[in-house]
Amino acid sequence: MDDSGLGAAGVQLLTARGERVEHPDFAISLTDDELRGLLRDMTLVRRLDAEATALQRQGELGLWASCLGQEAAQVGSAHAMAASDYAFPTYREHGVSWVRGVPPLDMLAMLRGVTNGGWDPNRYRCAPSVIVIGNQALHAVGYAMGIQLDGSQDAAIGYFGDGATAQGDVNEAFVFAAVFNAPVVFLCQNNQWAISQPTGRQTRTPLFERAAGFGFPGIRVDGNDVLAVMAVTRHALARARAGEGPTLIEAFTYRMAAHTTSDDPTRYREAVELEAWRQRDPIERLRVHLANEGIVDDSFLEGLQQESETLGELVRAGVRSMPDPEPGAMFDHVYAEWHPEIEAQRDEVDAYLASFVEEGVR
Amino acid sequence: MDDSGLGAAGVQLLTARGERVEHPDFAISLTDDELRGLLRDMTLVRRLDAEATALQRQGELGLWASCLGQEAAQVGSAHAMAASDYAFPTYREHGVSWVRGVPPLDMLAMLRGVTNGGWDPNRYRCAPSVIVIGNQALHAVGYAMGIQLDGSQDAAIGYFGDGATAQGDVNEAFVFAAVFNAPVVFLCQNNQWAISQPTGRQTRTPLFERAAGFGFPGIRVDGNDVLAVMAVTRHALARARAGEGPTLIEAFTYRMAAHTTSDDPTRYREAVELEAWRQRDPIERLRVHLANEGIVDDSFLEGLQQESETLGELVRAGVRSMPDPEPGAMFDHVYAEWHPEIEAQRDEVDAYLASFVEEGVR
Amino acid sequence: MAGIDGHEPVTMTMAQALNHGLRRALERDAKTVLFGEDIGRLGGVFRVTDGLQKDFGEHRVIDAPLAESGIVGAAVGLAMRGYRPVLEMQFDGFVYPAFDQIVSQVAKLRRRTEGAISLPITIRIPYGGGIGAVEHHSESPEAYFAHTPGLRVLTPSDPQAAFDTIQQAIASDDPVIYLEPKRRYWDKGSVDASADPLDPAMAPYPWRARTLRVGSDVTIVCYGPMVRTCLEAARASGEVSIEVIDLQSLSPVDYDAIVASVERTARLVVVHEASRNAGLGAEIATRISERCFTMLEAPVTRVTGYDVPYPPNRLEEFFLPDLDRVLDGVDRVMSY
Amino acid sequence: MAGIDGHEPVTMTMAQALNHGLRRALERDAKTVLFGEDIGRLGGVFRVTDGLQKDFGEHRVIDAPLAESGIVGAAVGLAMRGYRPVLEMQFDGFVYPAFDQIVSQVAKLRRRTEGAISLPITIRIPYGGGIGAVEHHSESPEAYFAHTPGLRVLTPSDPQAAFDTIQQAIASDDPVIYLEPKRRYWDKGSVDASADPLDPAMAPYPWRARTLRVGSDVTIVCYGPMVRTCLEAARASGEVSIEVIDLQSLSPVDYDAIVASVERTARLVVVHEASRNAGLGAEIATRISERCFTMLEAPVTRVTGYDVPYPPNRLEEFFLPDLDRVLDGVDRVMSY
Ligand SMILES: Cc1ncc(C[n+]2csc(CCOP(=O)(O)OP(=O)(O)O)c2C)c(N)n1
Ligand SMILES: Cc1ncc(C[n+]2csc(CCOP(=O)(O)OP(=O)(O)O)c2C)c(N)n1
Ligand SMILES: [Mg+2]
Ligand SMILES: [Mg+2]
Repeated sequence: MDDSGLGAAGVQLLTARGERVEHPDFAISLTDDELRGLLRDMTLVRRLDAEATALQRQGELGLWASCLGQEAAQVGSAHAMAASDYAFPTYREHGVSWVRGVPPLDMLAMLRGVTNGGWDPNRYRCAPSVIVIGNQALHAVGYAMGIQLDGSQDAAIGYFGDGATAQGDVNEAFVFAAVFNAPVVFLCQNNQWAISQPTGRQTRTPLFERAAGFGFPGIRVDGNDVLAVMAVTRHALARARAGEGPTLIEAFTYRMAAHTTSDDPTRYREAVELEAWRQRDPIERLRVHLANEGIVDDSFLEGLQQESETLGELVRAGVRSMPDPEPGAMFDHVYAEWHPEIEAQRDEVDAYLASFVEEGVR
Repeated sequence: MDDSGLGAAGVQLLTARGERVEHPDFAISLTDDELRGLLRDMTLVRRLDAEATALQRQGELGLWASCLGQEAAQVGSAHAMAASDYAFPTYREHGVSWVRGVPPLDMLAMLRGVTNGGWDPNRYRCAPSVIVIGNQALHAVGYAMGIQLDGSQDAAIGYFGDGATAQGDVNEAFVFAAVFNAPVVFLCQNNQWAISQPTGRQTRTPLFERAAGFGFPGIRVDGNDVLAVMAVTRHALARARAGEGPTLIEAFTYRMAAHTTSDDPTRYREAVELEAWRQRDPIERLRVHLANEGIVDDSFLEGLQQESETLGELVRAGVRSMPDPEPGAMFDHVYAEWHPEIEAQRDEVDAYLASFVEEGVR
Repeated sequence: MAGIDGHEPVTMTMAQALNHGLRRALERDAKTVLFGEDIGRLGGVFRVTDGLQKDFGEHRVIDAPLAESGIVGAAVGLAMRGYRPVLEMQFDGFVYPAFDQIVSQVAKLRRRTEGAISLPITIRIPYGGGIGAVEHHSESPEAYFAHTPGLRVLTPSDPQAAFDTIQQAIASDDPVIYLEPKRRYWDKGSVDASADPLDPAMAPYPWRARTLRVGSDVTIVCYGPMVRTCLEAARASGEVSIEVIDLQSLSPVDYDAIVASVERTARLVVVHEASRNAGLGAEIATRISERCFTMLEAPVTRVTGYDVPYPPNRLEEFFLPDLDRVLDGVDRVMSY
Repeated sequence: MAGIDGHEPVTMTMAQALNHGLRRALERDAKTVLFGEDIGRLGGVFRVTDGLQKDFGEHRVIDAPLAESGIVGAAVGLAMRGYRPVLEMQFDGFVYPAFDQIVSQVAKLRRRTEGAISLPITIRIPYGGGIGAVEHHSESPEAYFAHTPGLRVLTPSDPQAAFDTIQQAIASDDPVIYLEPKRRYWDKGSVDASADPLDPAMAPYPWRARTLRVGSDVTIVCYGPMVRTCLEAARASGEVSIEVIDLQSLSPVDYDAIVASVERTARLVVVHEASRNAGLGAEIATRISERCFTMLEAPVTRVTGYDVPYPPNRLEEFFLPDLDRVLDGVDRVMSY
């Protein structure tokens, strides 16, 4: 477990070298198909991420927040969810929205600048990504309170980062979740950085330890180990469904890329750190494991490679041809009901733009 | 210790029956004068509190938030402070401002409605009482960061209630204090109620346990035991001065009165609870102890009684004759520097009021 | 409170009218839940929710931990799960910890999801001064919310309006900041509960202003706590004939109603308790100056609180517009 | 950046000018500390604090945990201990978690303590749109702060103003919301550092508007990011002679400067990016309509953002006033 940087408390089922290990409290047994599915999802998410990064460089996207290195934490936790559970992601959880079934172009639309959302949250039971750090933790709790009021067996997962744990909202989410015993899982991806700040600027203790003081369990898991993340999240979701309340999961992982495409991490972190984490790559370790076990072979991997290419092409072509919304779209859906000012301003813009057409200027 | 309702973790040095007990980690040794001083301060604070409550009923004060029952927590912690330390109280810490030397009429001025403050904070090193729940916890931390930047040996105490622990600001204060290792003590008076809500609506665990997850010690103390509160606060302040960072103290006590004079606690709590806590009265137990030890005698107690009467009279007369500010005072001190709008509006009010004088109407 | 469900109008306070309105909303829709600090056994510090937890249960009338951002943030999640949360902020000065959730989430989530998610959240806030309270208990934050696209802002001025509009606010699929003029909580008025305030015929009602007094010389636009003051001023004014319009909806504002009045009076006074600078009065003055430019006989005059923090209560009578100050404003537009 | 301390003006971007201004403030007063997210090694996401931690140390330029209420609340305590905190909010949309501390404490503590405690806190906020950013990164929150008594609000429009006014803001014993027009960070201009912006002769400067272009037909009042746009529009306008006033101070506003101009032009257009409803433009229009009632040839016209959440960036060109929309506003007041 030493190679994970996790500390003794961290749950691991697959070492960085791809060896399957057992844990006294957390077991998982997956079919070969399920295991291949995890590898496939992580691989495709990584490809999507790379493609989006490239598209941003080409000026096709305004920004991209890469999830490189965090695929296991995201794909593993999302795979633990039932279809009727609800995810509350941040801007970085592409692996979560992918597993929830959000179409890749819908995931990119916000970064393309054609919408502030991108998909129908209720269809995929995946909320739009929240940018204001910490806000969504409370949404997840409120949603879970609703589940409870419904007497349903669903659960909610609120995602956030290590930096977010400093925010009032996240701590209030802990308070509310505990007091109402809400069926919610807090999935904190500790990717070691909040832009330029190491986790040590947000906390003096391992983050998972924060939970006990609020009255619910906290668990640290190797966030680069998809099996462990899935096992631990399943366990936490089962607790939620059983009426045992919230759990905080600290998925110990690493942000391999810059914070976003606007960021320059060479200003604040050392290349050697990145190198150490490259040795703990979440995808490679699963590939090695599955290859060793004979669960994947070259033809599967080639097929996956092919599928990645296809996804890349689809994303490239799709983003490039994504139409800009009409100017009037900014007035749509601001209110559900009639609003005279909105209508008047919409007319104002229409008339103003029409005046150019008449003059043949635009 | 059973009689305190404290639980095994609570520090106690004086039982509810006034028996002196020892604690393995916390000792205190006070001179007879100091002990009499504690009894005197608690007694006078209680009198001030009763007088203010009566004045409110007579319509002389707009409101009063009684500290009845919390005298030990307040007087004991404030007595642990050095003169150069700085206190950040809420609206209920009359015992703290009293010990800091704030003149009683200054303490009542805000409730009289003649000011939103009442005293010069820097003179007594006691901030104005903060009403927005939790705000002042961050002020205490920031002040402590300043102490640290100065390289001084001072410390700050941030006071708040059990209800306040649910607020984002208090939790952010924990984060900042831990990360900067600030010389601050968080003194939470768990008086069992936040208006009508029992502590269980704010937390599922004993509040002192909250601290560990943020990376600093939390201690529960019998908040009705002035010796224990003083010992524990001294210890925490010593840690702060020694560069060991923050401490959370949960002073386990009880709000004997209504939340404020506007409140009606019969709507939400049972008389029997109040009765149980009456048995744990903080003043009576110290009086019994000091009488048993021969540290106070009847003449001392009679003198104290006399002093209480004098204080009561002073407060009554002082409040009744407290002058209303001039209308123009609302424009004073809004800004430190010249502000044309404020000056214009001040002139507007002056002219408007003068017009009545001319017309002889007002 | 017999008769509230019958056809006889009943006299009650605004606090009672709100209580009845909330009760109706709870009865109407099982997804309506009340959430706030001390709203259960205590019935709220103003007793507006008195008895509702007892009658509807702890899962319909939910006491919250002491954290306003938490309350509003959790309400967003409840709304996403299909609930219709009605929140209580204990006082005006305590809504600010929730400002981020209100501005960044409540106001924007519907637009963000292109209508896929509605947020039928009502945020009740007792607001304004005049009750001799301590600091943070007398704020008038309406301009902050009116300036925030995506929110609606309502304020009732009498028991009937309170009974009707609280139900309309809750039924609205938009988030509504519902400002309750706290010093009018104890004012009594007749409440006719026989008409259904959700009747489509009444539906646009809460976004419409009400002309409460007809006059020919000056129009006064006011809302919430100032309505009674302005009506009293209008009655007290001997020579000048004053028309009084109660906005009810502060965002959007029913400008057609104001314009129609100013077309007759040619003079406008806007009255509010909130500070003047960048307050709602400025917007109203600007809009009417635009639409009635050639008609106005005098600049639109504002009678408002000053640009200082709300003063200690012994000074509040000088801060708050009262009958005399309203009439002084009327004098100014008449003698311009 | 040689020569910044000499007597030769130097050409630099606004971000660089702010960096130099902060540097001067750090040199001038050992009690000045910078506090914010990612302001140290990273130099802030806009590099405004670039190099300052290296040169002044980690105790003068302090990286904060990710919590804005914490940053502002701690700054209140630092100020009470005698420090002069200069805070950075990373983007406009992230100041709202600190709104409570700003409105309830920063704005009110001096008045509360009757002057015993001053809060010389400067809150720097990169604001406004036009950089193709994602949601919450293009907000214009100035009206919220202008409506809050106890705060001052400043915004520079070019590098020289940035260099001067950031120092004046920091030196002020009042809390200042210092709004940095982020899309102008990269605009270059000449900065003359030879005059001391704290010279008493310049002292009231930051609360004064600047007339940047003299004209006779219409006055345009603008500030921050819109100043360049309005100057371009004024230059592009063939027939109409346009006067351009840069407010600089949004609270208080230098109305004398506007009135003096409108007395000559009789026409006023106010331009801002922020949403229109209850925005700053309304206050300016109202005040000028009051003071210039008989002089105005046309109602004051506003050219502003719309009353919708800031749109996704592919639409921002339609939301933001540009040269054409400013000229359209000018046309409207000219042809009224
Ligand atoms: C309230 C708020 N403040 C600041 C920001 C700017 N910001 C965006 S991401 C980020 C760091 C977040 O760190 P973490 O929570 O660890 O998540 P990560 O980006 O590492 O996934 C910051 C400061 C924001 N989005 N919201
Ligand atoms: C932000 C905020 N929300 C609500 C209130 C109203 N309020 C005043 S005191 C109080 C209860 C506080 O409880 P606690 O923190 O336990 O302190 P106590 O009054 O018991 O001393 C509430 C809800 C407030 N002052 N501030
Ligand atoms: Mg992170
Ligand atoms: Mg309490």
